[in-house]
Amino acid sequence: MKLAIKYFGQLAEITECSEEEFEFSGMKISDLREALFLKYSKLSNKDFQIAQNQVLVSDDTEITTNEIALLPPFAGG
Amino acid sequence: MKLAIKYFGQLAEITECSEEEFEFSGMKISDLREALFLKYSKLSNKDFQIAQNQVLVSDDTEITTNEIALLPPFAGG
Amino acid sequence: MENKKPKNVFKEGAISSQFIADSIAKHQSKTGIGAHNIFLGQVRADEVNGKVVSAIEYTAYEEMANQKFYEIREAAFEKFDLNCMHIYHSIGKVNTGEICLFVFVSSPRRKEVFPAIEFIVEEIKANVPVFGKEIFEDESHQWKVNS
Amino acid sequence: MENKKPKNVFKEGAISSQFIADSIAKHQSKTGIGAHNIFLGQVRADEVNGKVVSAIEYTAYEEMANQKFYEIREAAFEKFDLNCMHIYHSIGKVNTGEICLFVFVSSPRRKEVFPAIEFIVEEIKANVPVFGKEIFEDESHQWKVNS
Repeated sequence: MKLAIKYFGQLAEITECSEEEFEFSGMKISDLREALFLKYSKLSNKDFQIAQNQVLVSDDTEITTNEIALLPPFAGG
Repeated sequence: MKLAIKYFGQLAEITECSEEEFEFSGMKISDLREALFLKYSKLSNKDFQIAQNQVLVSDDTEITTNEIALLPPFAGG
Repeated sequence: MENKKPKNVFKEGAISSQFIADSIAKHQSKTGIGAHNIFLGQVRADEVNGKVVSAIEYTAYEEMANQKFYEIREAAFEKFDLNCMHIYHSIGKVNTGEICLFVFVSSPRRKEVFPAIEFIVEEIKANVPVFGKEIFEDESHQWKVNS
Repeated sequence: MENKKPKNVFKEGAISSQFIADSIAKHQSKTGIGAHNIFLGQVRADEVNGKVVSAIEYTAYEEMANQKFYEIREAAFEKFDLNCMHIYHSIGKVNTGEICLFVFVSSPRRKEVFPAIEFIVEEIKANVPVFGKEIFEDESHQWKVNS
């Protein structure tokens, strides 16, 4: 499936883009993490959470929509 | 001794003045309360604290200065 | 005993939103501040036995009140890590909807300002000799008591 | 699932003291209010390894952030007796000394506003996807992390 992945903050510095289409054949968030680490090795050193359809999800969540975002630590306020 | 007694809020409504000289021969705050109740009987129904020299004092405090204030419940803020 | 003379905390009439804005703006040169907390007391149009409060007229034992405000200020600086702190209280008549108390604390860290503002406001309510005459629309009145 | 569309909480650049004053003034017709509490986040000129922060550039996952702000708002109204509540957060560049977060709660009673403002600010810090690039005077930067 084709995912639309958004990158924020320092993660976008690593990927050098804020959003991209990403062709993906796995099932779970953990599979996606691995696929992304293959493409962007520097991501593996970074602390981030993943949101699916604007909701934070854990590694064993299945991917059911194409709206994915990688979120570095929050710094609001 | 001559005391300068200040009255605030609803107490000043009863005494019909905000400050007066009061000739007093007792020793303690409790004596002063009784002397004031004789002059203003309605004061005895009211809840108030007494300050001497701008510090709250209790009934058994001796009167040592002439700056006395009768303070009804606080309503700041 | 303290030697410093307490500042006068009282302001005649309501505290305007413009006064508050100016006070906030003055802090923008203090770049060690990370968090402000502002408490505002506003006069409520309470209904008592079918009559509605239209204003509160504040009086105070001003010398003692300013001394108490000063002690509260010193205690707050002692207990909390604050860059600065300001208190203004109305004296005289304040209409419903208008602001009668303005407390402003600033700190490098937000964790300090929450307990600080609550401490200061509760101390003011409990210990400062300010008196409030609640004036109803028909000109009758009752005396406010803090709860 | 909520049907109401969340409001946009973000404002481009710093939040001015005039904007805050206007917001306060708008509440003076709400005569059921007795207490306001305002939290302001201000950008600190922190020193890191001899370099001083001159600004923070905020970015956000705006759709998700606005949804989170909406959920925080609903939770605050559920937990506390509030007349009204407002949140504004900066997006883009905010210089040191300027205000980047404005949270405003109002209640009939002061006892409600203290825990409410703290709850809201802590929820924002923990759960809203906002990111901050701390820009130093030499144009280098580091990424801010809430503590």
